[in-house]
Amino acid sequence: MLRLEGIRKRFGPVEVLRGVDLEVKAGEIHALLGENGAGKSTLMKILCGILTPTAGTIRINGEEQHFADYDQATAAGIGIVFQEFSLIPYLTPVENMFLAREMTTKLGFLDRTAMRKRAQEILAQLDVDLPLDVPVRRLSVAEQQFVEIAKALSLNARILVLDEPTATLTPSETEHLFKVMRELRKQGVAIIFISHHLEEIFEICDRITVLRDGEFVGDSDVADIDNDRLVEMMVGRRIENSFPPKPALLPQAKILLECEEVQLRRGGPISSFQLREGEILGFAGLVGSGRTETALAMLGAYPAVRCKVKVDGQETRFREPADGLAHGIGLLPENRKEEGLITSFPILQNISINNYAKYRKNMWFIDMQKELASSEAAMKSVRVKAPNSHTRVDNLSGGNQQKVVIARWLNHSMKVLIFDEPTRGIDVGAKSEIYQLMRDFTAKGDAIIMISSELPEVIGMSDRVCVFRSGGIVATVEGDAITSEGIMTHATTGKARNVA
Amino acid sequence: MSPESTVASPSNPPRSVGSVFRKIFASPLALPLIGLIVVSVLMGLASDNFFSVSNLLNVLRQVSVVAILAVGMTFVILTGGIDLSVGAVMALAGTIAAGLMVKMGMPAGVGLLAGLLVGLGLGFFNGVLVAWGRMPAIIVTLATMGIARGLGLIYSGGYPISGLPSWISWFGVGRVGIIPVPVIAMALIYLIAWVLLHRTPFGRHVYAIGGNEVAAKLSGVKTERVKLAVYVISGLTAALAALILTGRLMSGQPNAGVGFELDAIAAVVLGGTAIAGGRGLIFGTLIGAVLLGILNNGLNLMGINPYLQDVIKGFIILLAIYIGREWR
Amino acid sequence: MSPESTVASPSNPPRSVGSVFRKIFASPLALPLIGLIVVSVLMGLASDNFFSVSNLLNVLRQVSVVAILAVGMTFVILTGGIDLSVGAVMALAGTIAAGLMVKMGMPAGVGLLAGLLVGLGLGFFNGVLVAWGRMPAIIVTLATMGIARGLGLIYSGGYPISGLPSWISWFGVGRVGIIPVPVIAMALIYLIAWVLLHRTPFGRHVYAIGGNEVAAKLSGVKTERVKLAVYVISGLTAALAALILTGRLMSGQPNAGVGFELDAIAAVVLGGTAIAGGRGLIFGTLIGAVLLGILNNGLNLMGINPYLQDVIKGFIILLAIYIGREWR
Amino acid sequence: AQDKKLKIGMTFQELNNPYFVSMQEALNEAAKAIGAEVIVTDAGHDVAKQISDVEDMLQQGIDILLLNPTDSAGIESAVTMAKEKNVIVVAVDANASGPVDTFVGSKNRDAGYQSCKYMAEKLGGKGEVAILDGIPVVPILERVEGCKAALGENPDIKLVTTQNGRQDRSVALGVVENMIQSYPNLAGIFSVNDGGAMGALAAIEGSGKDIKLTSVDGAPEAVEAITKGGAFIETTAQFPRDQVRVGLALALAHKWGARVVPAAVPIDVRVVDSANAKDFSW
Ligand SMILES: Nc1ncnc2c1ncn2[C@@H]1O[C@H](COP(=O)(O)OP(=O)(O)OP(=O)(O)O)[C@@H](O)[C@H]1O
Ligand SMILES: Nc1ncnc2c1ncn2[C@@H]1O[C@H](COP(=O)(O)OP(=O)(O)OP(=O)(O)O)[C@@H](O)[C@H]1O
Ligand SMILES: [Mg+2]
Ligand SMILES: [Mg+2]
Repeated sequence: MLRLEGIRKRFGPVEVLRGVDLEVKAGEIHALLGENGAGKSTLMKILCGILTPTAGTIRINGEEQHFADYDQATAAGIGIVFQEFSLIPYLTPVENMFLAREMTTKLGFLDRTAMRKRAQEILAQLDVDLPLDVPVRRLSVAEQQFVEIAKALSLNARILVLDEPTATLTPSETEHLFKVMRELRKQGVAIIFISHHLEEIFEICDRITVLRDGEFVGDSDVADIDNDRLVEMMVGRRIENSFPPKPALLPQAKILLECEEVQLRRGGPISSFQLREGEILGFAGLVGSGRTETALAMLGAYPAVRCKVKVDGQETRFREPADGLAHGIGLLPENRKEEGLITSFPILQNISINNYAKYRKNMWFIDMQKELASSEAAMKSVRVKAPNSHTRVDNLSGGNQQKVVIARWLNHSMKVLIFDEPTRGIDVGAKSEIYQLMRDFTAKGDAIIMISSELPEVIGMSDRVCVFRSGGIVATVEGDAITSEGIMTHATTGKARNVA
Repeated sequence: MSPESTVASPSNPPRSVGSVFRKIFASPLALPLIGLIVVSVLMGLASDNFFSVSNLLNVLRQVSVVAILAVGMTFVILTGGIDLSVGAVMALAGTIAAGLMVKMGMPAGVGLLAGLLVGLGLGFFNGVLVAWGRMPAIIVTLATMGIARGLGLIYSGGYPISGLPSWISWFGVGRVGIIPVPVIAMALIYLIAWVLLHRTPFGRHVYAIGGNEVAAKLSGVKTERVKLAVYVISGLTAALAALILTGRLMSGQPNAGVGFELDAIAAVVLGGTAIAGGRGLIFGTLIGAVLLGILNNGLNLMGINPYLQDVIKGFIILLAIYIGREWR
Repeated sequence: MSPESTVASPSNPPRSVGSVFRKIFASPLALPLIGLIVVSVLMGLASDNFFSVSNLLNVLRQVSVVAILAVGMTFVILTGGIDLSVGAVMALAGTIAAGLMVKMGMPAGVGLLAGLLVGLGLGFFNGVLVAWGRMPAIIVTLATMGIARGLGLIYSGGYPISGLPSWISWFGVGRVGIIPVPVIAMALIYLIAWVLLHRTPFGRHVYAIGGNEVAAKLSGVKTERVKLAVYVISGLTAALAALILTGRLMSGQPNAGVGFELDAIAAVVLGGTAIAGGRGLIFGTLIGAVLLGILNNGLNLMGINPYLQDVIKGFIILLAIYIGREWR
Repeated sequence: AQDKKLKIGMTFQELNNPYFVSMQEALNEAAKAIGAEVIVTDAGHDVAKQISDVEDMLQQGIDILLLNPTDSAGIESAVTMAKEKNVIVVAVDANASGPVDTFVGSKNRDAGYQSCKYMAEKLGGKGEVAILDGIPVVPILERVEGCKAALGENPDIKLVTTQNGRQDRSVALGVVENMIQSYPNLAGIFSVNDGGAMGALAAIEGSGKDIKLTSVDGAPEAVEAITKGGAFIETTAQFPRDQVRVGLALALAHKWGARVVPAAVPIDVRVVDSANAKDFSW
């Protein structure tokens, strides 16, 4: 149905795609795989007419196509859900879904009832229940993700591209998405699916194509390949057990950070937890269970009703993240583009932005040599794929952007790091390196709070896990009790709350 | 913008009397409206004449010119742009229209048409440079402001152009029943603007561009065309304002409307529209313009020292924005 | 902002003559500089007097006031804000300083100090409202503009305040060697600003806030304080500009500097700073200010009709921005 | 500047006001008659720009500077600079501080006085009146002073308010509309210039009230309105063309070496009302 042949793309001096082929059949779910920066998103943008290839051809049903813009691609039956959200924050889901293809009455006015009806149909088809009258910025990330998908489907796309849709979803939501994808496959839609979660590939995909450094490495039926082989194709080497071993927890470990009485909303649950030196404390729960808000509230970046924090036994009040920084507590936000990166800065300054105490010279000035050396070391330690440290971050692939923000914090001498979805969008190879770096960090006696929606990651990395439900911690599990059943039970018992 | 501002909202509000009230209060119009009411009451207490029908109509008539300029400005600001040229474009349109009628002896219709074309033309010029030229709106329209003022002075030789046919004054001082014509014109223009913004795809696209231009473009919005259109609309409303101003002054004034762009911007922002674009309501702008007009009128009525008026006006604007800032 | 405009930056530039040239050309300063050179050459061709040393120093001296205002404006715009009050703050600072010396007979030092405090105070006022009050900068500083003008007029009763000690004129018309004092002051202020922006953490934070305020805040930048600081800096440079202006005018002028805020903004944007913040260079602003000064001076030297000057200036600004727009 | 053609520079406080435009016209005619070159600049009410304009003219090597200062005190350094270059400086319409050779200007206090005296007479010496003020520069402030003096001679006339119309027709219109709302018994308005008066006239006509309006300048539009009859009853005319002619003549006298040129030449003003408006023009 769809054939891409010999696609090449260069940005200035850098060639990021070097002759990639891709063939997708109708009614097939085709995985596109590769490390961060391999060129997956770029290839998809070319398919959708957003970028023009330097060379190569696109054929749909045998016919060669040249898309000048996204409009022409959608006319040819292509729909895409971008890696970075492309919703208008202040418009409602319905308005977003029909943006630029509004239904109108004969007089040219908006036909709002018709659009609403059609939106409800599509959402019903997806089996998703969303509030339709609030601006999308008030929806949870998962809800926004489904709006994106519904928007792509509203085009009656025959070829649907999903660029890392599951990166922001919890397992149950992912499951839900898969149900939808299977349904679409039945209807003969060709789906190109990008994900760094390999188990998902085996669960849902029919075929795979692997890219490495902008080159076509190979393709295969999923049935003919196993996990190790897949990783080898992507990374070019074998990756052993991806989670580093958990060290034994010292019973007499000092308490670095203690949170007593966090209440997010008036009348909401009150939670408390302790963070001990040398440990990784996982925050698990469904999307919207309040993990991110609790973390932000501790740092004074979210107006909680109540929030009592003790650092090293001393009661402390953080009014803003800068106060946390002063006490050695740093936050890796969950949304790198909006909350993490200074997009106008090169990599170098993104890493050094909050660390000038370390590069001070003559009291007030920046020691630029030290800044460069130290930041480049940090950049290397997380393996950011970029020409050099002066590269602008908005030219990086999604995963590499995430690594830059991680490097910022690892380069700091922090006592406590709060990592919110640290491996979102990170490829398998780099993931295990980041896990290792996290363990190296805690090995020095420092501690990490890891908020994650990936259950295997929570289980594999956490020494203890706080499980959140509807705005507060409902249970803290430890040691052998950290199992997926255990966590999921705590996260969902009582009023089961499924966003999607 | 800040992390705190992203608080969960009530989804699917339950219907009850309290909630209807809450819903009114939750409308972005609520705070500008409260500001308007508070200021009006203060003015009414301070000056007996304030609440007379004749004075309220007087305020509305005075407000009409800036309020009409502010319609175009609202469109522009909703897309995340700004138009500093509106005052100068208005002056040029009025001058050319008057000049054609008086100096060149053309029929009045030709003059009025030429005035409209001047507005459209300069709006088009701004729009092309901002949309396709990708130049910052603030500087493009600043340059246009200088150009339009210069052209007006060249055309008129620095003299105001008077001697217009007397029926032109109908646009400025005429009445239908007791309602002044400028007030009717203003109401009509606001209605049309509301329909455009909330009942047509074009309006959606205006909001979308202000919300996230890249995303809007990716979704297939013809962002350049929409941006062009908002500047053209702004030029058009400037020309319509010129018509009313010409009727009020009965002459073409190349130096009229100095600083009106700032008043129009203030009206838009007081009305709750985010200066970064994407959010705001056209009737908020009307409220903002009336609020400014009431301030001018009330302080005048009280006979406050004119120097002190500027100071008081500044503080009241700050207060109004402070109260309403949650919506921004 | 568009996807295409994000071109890769040169990776590890190889050292060669061509590449050095390319590197100069790739600097964001290149285009404003080219604009400056082109306009200068044009002016030189059109007027014999243009390239004399005395005229060039003359231009720099004329430019100094706006150029100094534009320093503070650059800081503010880099954070994504704007300061419309600079002209009015300058006027008020000069008026108060002169008033204290002349009307109240205070020592000159007290007067000058009071002028600086006025600038700092109003900058602080703006900064607090923008940073902690979370109010839009454009409207806060617009209100401050009205307040400052009103206060100046109230204080002076509308009359300019003259009768200053004659040595004050040194700040405006004095020379060190052949270099006018205002030019030296301007150079010093630009140097300090450059050091602040590019050699201190504070400068990095200014750029970071303009680039992504939320991210800067979450990573531990005290965004409120930094924002406060840039408005205070803007108030301070306005007060310094007032000192030079007072020296030039030998009087406190409550009406001085009307519209200077727009000139300062034009200088900043002509110099290549993005109006949305996050990108720009302080020396670009200097180039922008000089470019504006050369336009005024050259058009005067050519004896162009003053009305036409506005028009020509508008078009040249547009041209300069158009050429330089890639950097925005 | 090889040929010894006389260069005359004139800097105006503003050039979008018929008053100054007619000065400029008179200057051009006169200069043509004597074969001199003219350079004109427009300060737009900005002293700093006016100083720059003068500096630029000095770069061009002018011989005579006709200075219409937007602010008397502020322009001093420009005067000094011009004198350092041996340029003859004649202030026109408003005086300037510093070593000005000669000042030629209207009797502004007189103008205000006569306008308000005329109004007081027409009001029969009683009633509420208002002043429509303008940009605070010396000539304007003097007119207000003169007006207040004339009004003060009439104990039954009450000055109820002074508001600022910024000498701008559109601003004045709104301000006067508000005045009329707040002082329903208003019987007279004095505007500091004809620009503001035209706005006031529109407001008065719009209100349909019987309010008498006087002003200063003698601008063509104002004269026309007075001829027509109606609310606008008087403007105390100045003679902008004559100011320039006299100023240029005195400058030339200096140039030719005259030593006893008067330091100040006050130019008379004249009451223009419906009786003599037909025959008056600048
Ligand atoms: N506009 C651009 N200019 C320069 N380089 C770019 C640009 N866009 C992408 N690149 C580069 O192209 C390469 C491929 O990026 P792409 O986003 O396609 O990666 P990806 O495979 O989607 O990675 P990820 O898994 O991290 O999302 C990266 O090295 C990136 O830095
Ligand atoms: N921008 C926002 N505006 C309003 N409400 C929001 C916003 N983002 C999230 N919420 C709501 O706040 C609640 C908690 O969200 P939060 O992001 O803290 O959850 P979380 O447990 O961290 O989930 P995750 O990080 O997986 O999205 C949810 O009900 C969610 O719908
Ligand atoms: Mg990608
Ligand atoms: Mg979260």
